[in-house]
Amino acid sequence: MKNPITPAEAVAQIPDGASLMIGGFMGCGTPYTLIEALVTAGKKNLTIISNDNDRVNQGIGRLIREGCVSHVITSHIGLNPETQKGMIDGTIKVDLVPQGTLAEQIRAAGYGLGGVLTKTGLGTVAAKAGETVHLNGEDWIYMPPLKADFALIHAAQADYTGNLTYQLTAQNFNPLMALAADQVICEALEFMPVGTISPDLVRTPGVVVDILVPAQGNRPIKPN
Amino acid sequence: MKNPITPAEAVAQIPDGASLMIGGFMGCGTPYTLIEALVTAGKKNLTIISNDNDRVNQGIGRLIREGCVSHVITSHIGLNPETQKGMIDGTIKVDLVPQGTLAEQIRAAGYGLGGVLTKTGLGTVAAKAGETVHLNGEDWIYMPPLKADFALIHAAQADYTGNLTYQLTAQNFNPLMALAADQVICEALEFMPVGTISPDLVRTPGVVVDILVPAQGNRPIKPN
Amino acid sequence: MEYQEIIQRRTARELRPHTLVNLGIGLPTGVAHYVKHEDGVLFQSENGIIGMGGRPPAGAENPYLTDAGGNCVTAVPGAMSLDSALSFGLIRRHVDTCVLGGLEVDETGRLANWMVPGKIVPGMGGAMDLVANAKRIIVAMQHIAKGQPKIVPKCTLPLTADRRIDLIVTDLAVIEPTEEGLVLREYAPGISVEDIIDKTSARLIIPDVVTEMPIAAK
Amino acid sequence: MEYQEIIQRRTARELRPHTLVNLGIGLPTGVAHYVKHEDGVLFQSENGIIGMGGRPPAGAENPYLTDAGGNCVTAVPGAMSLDSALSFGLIRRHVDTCVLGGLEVDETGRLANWMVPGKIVPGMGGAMDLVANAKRIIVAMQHIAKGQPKIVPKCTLPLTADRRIDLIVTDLAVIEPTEEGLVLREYAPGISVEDIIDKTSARLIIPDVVTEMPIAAK
Repeated sequence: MKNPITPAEAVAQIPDGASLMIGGFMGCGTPYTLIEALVTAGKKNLTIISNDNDRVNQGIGRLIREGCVSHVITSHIGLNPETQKGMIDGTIKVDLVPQGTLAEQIRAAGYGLGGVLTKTGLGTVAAKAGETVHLNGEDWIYMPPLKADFALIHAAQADYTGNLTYQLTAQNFNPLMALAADQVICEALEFMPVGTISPDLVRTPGVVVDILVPAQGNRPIKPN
Repeated sequence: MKNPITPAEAVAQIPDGASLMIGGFMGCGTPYTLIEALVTAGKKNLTIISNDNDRVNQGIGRLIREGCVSHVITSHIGLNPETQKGMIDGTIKVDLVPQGTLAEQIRAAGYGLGGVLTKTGLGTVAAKAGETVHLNGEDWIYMPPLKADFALIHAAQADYTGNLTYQLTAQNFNPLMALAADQVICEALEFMPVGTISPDLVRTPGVVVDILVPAQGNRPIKPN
Repeated sequence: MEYQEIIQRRTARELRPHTLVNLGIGLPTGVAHYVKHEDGVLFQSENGIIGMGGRPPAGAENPYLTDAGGNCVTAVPGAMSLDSALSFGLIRRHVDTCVLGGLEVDETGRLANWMVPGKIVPGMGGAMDLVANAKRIIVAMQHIAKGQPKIVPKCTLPLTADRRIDLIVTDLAVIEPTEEGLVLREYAPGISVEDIIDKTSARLIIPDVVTEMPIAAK
Repeated sequence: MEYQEIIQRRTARELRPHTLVNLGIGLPTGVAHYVKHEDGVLFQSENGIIGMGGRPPAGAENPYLTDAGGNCVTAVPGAMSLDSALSFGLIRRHVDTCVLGGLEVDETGRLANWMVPGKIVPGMGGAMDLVANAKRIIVAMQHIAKGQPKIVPKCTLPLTADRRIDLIVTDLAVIEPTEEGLVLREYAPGISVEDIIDKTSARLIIPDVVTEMPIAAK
């Protein structure tokens, strides 16, 4: 059994300078509650691995605005000019990765595989981030597995062993990240007794989830 | 809309000599109905890609018994001495692949990726089936993507667009194979009106399923 | 007719019944308005849904059902949710047609649409996966931006993929990139072939037959 | 006590609470009988379930819920179903302990358990993935088979993985493969250290303290 703890208690375990995977896609399935706790705790120098940087001062954008982040690995920062500015000014290191490749790099780490072989990015500047290899008679871009110290994810339901369900487009990177980090912290909208979620609905097994936190909702939290 | 057709009509599209992925794990989630239709149609010289060869004269074992198969790519034939005998006698070509690698090879084909990089099999005879590559500072066995002409799968429920659900351990290789073959033939235990299966329960999207067939059940079919 | 509507109406005719289609954010998203439900085109949104529908009525928005821009959408009957790995598995192997905007398309049919070095660095998002892998790529864009032709001899911006895209649909023309070069196929109503040549800095191949764009409702 | 029960009881004590454990088909499967529910050990079966329970009562078998041998099982509260890709993702990275049978274990701790060339070719199934990747590998087997020692100087059969396994539990002894070699840790009740040395063709390191196997219920 994992008794849910407060967001503040959960993020207290995260040191400055840690690498964090954060689930969600443009704010959908984003762990808003945990992000706000990171801001409140004044974390610094974080590396954030995520699909995008959300909008200015919203979701992951909160971490950018509050100066918590020194390095971002992501596929899209188009709706967050603050990250773009940080990239151009050199205050934030930004690694841009094609979205499908990013998903597979995270999966490879979580699944114990050696990395990704993809056609995506061949003949473009994205190829420089990886290594071009010739296998099975074809060229592929090889990208290594991507892991993190912590994964911060958002689930629709959790049982008290940490089994998780997601809803609709709030799945996205959450189940992949849950397997790819040393410590997994999950905020859930609803807590269910063990045995009441159908085994066919669980998408993340409780054995990989370390800490459960009640989510304050599934919408952006307004900064104080 | 895909109107279900008879098993005989479905397998009529499969020529002798075709490569077939067949879902199921030791008879669980096995398309028994389609297999019996292959036997009845007297198919020859098939290549079968599957987790195992089931038991003698049962499930995939029916195809072995009836002489439909010339080549097997699988992880386990321990409970089917007829396949083992065929392997030793040279009447059936048998490629044995570690189960997790087989799953990822099929997934790689279905997901448009260049293959699998795994530690499994390093330093064993299984390494000879692949290529040992050095990437990201480590040795990995590389195995190429594995596709097939047809996938024969079994689902618990289908809607009439071909969206599929599986139950419990009957999932196994079925959703992976559904993405990795040129033509996908699915037998389903139950047919549902479109829109009545929750989007979160569907595991295989209907767009990849070509043919639907009503399953005669989910237990071994006794030969006549 | 507004330029967006011309492009969207014409692009809609390219979508094949009962196939999976991915529409990029912005102008391409609007293509869905001109696709009839009975054609059975299924829209995939790379953030994790097959069977994306239009905007929900006010008050019926659910934060767990969004498009790739984070805006609330609906699901059609027969929809399916996906994680990002499966979503891009489908993109690399199973998406039939992808419609995206463009910054530049050149005479070899190469597309640049994801960054302007030193100026705009949005990131490629899913665009590189889509353009490198989807079966058919349609670039839906204005013919001219800020007075400058977007169909150019050679892309000056970083490429999205080293792949010849399949069709360019603009407010002035439909152009097909081929091995021989860019072939003009259609002109918009009221636009002459000379107008198009004039507003295209790339060399265009003009075949004997160039037809008027069919942009009425099907 | 039957030899199986000795091995199963002793092995059960090695499973850590609240971890994921994979039990091989055959003798290792029976280890589950000696694990208390309140320890929270979760059994994974590679065919696609976490939280596998025991056999169902007669009449309550469901063909959609089986173990890796195709036999009907039950699910404990909090179980989860998996496809084969996720199942082996967990095996490669998240399974804590795997218990398998063995044909041979040698002085370097290498295991051979999947084929006898020209005689038995069952295939490796999931064994190579498990032994190469799981955090902790316990080989649970009879000490002697058909009069021949199974703990040998060097494996003559094809290896399952090029990895030193973590513990050997037999009906006679508990032996820990280390960098220095095979260290005898425990003897079964009524068995002498000399008996064990006699029935082991590999060289054994005998430390000052060798204890009796604790095989009573915990």
